[in-house]
Amino acid sequence: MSEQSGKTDRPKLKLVPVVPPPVSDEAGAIAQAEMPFAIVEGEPITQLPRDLYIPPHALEVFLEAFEGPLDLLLYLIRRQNIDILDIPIAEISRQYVKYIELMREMQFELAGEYLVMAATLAEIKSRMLLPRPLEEEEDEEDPRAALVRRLQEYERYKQAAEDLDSLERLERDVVVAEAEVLERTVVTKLPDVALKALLTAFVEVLERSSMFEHHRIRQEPLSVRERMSQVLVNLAGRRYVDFSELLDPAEGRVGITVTFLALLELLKDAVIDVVQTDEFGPIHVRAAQPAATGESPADG
Amino acid sequence: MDELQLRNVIEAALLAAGRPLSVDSLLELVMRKGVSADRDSVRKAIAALTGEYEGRGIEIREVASGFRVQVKTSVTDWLQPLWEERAPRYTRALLETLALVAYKQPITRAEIEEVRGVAVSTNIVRTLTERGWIRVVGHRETPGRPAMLGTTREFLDYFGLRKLDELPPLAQLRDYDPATGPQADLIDALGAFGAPDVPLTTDISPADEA
Amino acid sequence: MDELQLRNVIEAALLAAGRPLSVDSLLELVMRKGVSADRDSVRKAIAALTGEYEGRGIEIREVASGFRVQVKTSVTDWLQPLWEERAPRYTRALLETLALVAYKQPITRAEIEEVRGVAVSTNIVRTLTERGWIRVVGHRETPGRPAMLGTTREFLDYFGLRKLDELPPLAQLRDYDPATGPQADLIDALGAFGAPDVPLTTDISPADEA
Repeated sequence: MSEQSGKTDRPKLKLVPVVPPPVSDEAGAIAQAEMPFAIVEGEPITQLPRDLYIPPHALEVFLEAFEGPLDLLLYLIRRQNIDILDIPIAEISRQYVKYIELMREMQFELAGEYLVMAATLAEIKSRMLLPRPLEEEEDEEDPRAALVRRLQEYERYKQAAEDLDSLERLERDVVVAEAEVLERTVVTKLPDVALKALLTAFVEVLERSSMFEHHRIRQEPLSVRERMSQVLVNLAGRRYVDFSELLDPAEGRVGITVTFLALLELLKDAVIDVVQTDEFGPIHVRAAQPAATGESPADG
Repeated sequence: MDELQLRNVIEAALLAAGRPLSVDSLLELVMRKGVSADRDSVRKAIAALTGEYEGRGIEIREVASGFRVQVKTSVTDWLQPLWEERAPRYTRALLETLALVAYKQPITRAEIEEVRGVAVSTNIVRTLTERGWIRVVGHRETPGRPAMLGTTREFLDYFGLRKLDELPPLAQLRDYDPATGPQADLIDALGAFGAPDVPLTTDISPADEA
Repeated sequence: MDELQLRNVIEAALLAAGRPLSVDSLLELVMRKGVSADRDSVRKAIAALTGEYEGRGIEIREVASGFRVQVKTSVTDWLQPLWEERAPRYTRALLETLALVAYKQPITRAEIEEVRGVAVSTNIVRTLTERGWIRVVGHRETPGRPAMLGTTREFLDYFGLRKLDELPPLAQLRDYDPATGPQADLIDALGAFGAPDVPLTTDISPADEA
C-alpha cells in the first residue's frame, strides 16, 4: 500500500473530520468521494474500507484506544453528538460492525467481547424489525433499553475513573513532609495466641484426621507425653543416664509412674535404649543409637 | 505536660511517622509516657498546628487513617526537581476497575466485567492488591464462591480522602423511555439504516473528547 | 519572591526531599523558577527556620551533604511506639502444628504431616522454635534420623499452664465444637483441671486489626 511507510515506529494517526460522502445503497458499495477518511503519517487516505483504508498498524492503535465494545460504541455515539437515550441503533450497529469486520479482515486478534456485541446489535435490529402484536407491546421492553442501560452504566464508571484520576494523589500531586529520626529502634511485637485458638486449631485438625478414633482405644495422658519430651531432653548429649536419675522421688508415686510410662512409650517407639549390663546391676538409659552401628539392644 | 509540649510531640510524631496518625494513636504516644491527656487535647494541638502552618509551605491534612503533614500543592511545583522519578501513571483499564471497586463495593470480578464489557486482567487485580488499594472482603455465596473486592484505608489515604463518600459523585442514570424519547419512532431508527455513512475516520482517540 | 516565601519553599523542600539538601541545591530549586536569589539569602532563610524551630520538637541540622530537618533527640523517645511493628498473625497451619506438638509430643515433622495431610513448612517450625515454644527433644532412629519435637516451659508459661495435662484431654475436646459457643464448654473443660489463669478471654477472631 502506498500509504505504508517503512518506518517501524508507531504512526501518528491524525484524523480529520470529514463530511459523509453520499451513499448509494449497501454498506460495501459506498461511492467514495475524493474526501480523505484520515491522514496517517501525513498521507491522506481515500481508499474504501475494503481496500484497507487504515493501515494495519494504525488500526491496531485504533483498537487499543478502546477499553472494549461498550467504549467503542460510546465513542461512535458521542462522536455524532447523539443523546445516549436516543441511539439510532441501526446506524450505530452498522458502523460498529464495519469496524469489527475491518479488524477481522486485518486478521487482528479481536477480543471475543467485540463479536458478542456485534451479535447483540444484530439481534436488537432484527427484533425491532419484527412486527409485534399490540397487546404485547406494553410488557416487552424496547430492545434498545437494555443496551442503553449498559452504555449509561459503563459511561458513568468511565467518568468515575476519570474523576478518580483527577483527584490529588500521593506520589503525583501530594508530597508528605517528613523529618529524619535518628536512633529509631524497630521493635516487632509477636502475635498473641489465645489458648482457645490453639484448641480450635487442634480440634479442626483432628476432625480432618482419624485421630479421634485411635484415641478412643489408646490414650496416654498428656503428662506422659510431656514427660517423654523431658526424658529425651535429659538424655540429649549424654552417653548414659542412670535409670534412677530419671525418677525423682520428690514427685511421689504418681510422678514416678508417669516417668515410667514415658520410658515405656519411648522404648516402644525405639527412641531410647535401656541397657543393663549385669543382672541386677544398674539400668542405664540412652538415646537410641543409629541402627547402622548395630549395637542397639532394641534390635533384637 | 503543657499545651506547647504536647503540640511539639504531636508535630514531631506527624513528621516522623511516615504515615497518617489517628487521634487515638497520637494519644497513645503521650499516654505511654504516663502523661494524662485526652482526645480533646490532642485535637486542640492539631488545630493549633494547623493554624501555625497557615502562610507556610506545609499543611495538615486529614485522611482516612488520620492526620499527615504534606506540602501545599501550591509549593509542590517548586520541588519537582527534587525527584527524578515520575509518578506512576495508571491505565484506563486499571482506573475503571478501581472506580468500580470503589463505588460498587463489595463487587466480584464478574460484576466488574459485566459493567466494563471486557475481561478484567489478573494483572490489574494483582497490581491493585499489591498497591494495597483493594482487597478481598468476602465471598459471594454463589457457585464458585467468587471473591468480593473492596477498597482499603490505604486507598483513601492515597487519594487524600477521609471517607468513601468524599469520592466525586457518580453521574445520574437517566431513564430510557422509548415512548417519550425524541426518537421514539422505530421507523426513524430503522430508517437510519439507509442513512449516509458516517465517516469512520474522524478523531479516533476517545481520550480527548471534551 | 520575598523572604517569607523563600523560607516556605526551603522548609517544604527540606521536609519533602527525604535527604539532606545543600545550599546550592536549594538555590537551584528557586532559580529554576526564575527567582533571583543567592546563597546568602538561602542561608538566611535556613537561619530563620533554625530560630523558628527553637522550642519545638524538630530542628535543622547540618550534615556532610547539607541540611536536614530531624526530630530532636529529646523527643525521639516519645515516638518509640511508632516503630513498633506488629508481626502478622499466626496462620492456622502454624496453630495446628503447635497443637499437634503439644498433644502428641515427641513428634516428628513427618508425623505432623501425616495427621494434617499437608507438608509442614520449615518456616512454621522455625517460627515456633524462635518463639521458644517448641524445640527438638531428640531424634528418632529411623532412616534420616528425623528430629522429634516437643513443647517447652515457655510454651506452658505463655498459655498459663503449669503442666501439659492442664490442656483439655482429647476425650473432652471431642465434644468441643468451636463453631457453636465454645467458650463456656472450654472453660468447663479446663476448669476440670483447675487451670488457673488461662487467657481464654482473648478474642481469637483474626478480624480485629486495630
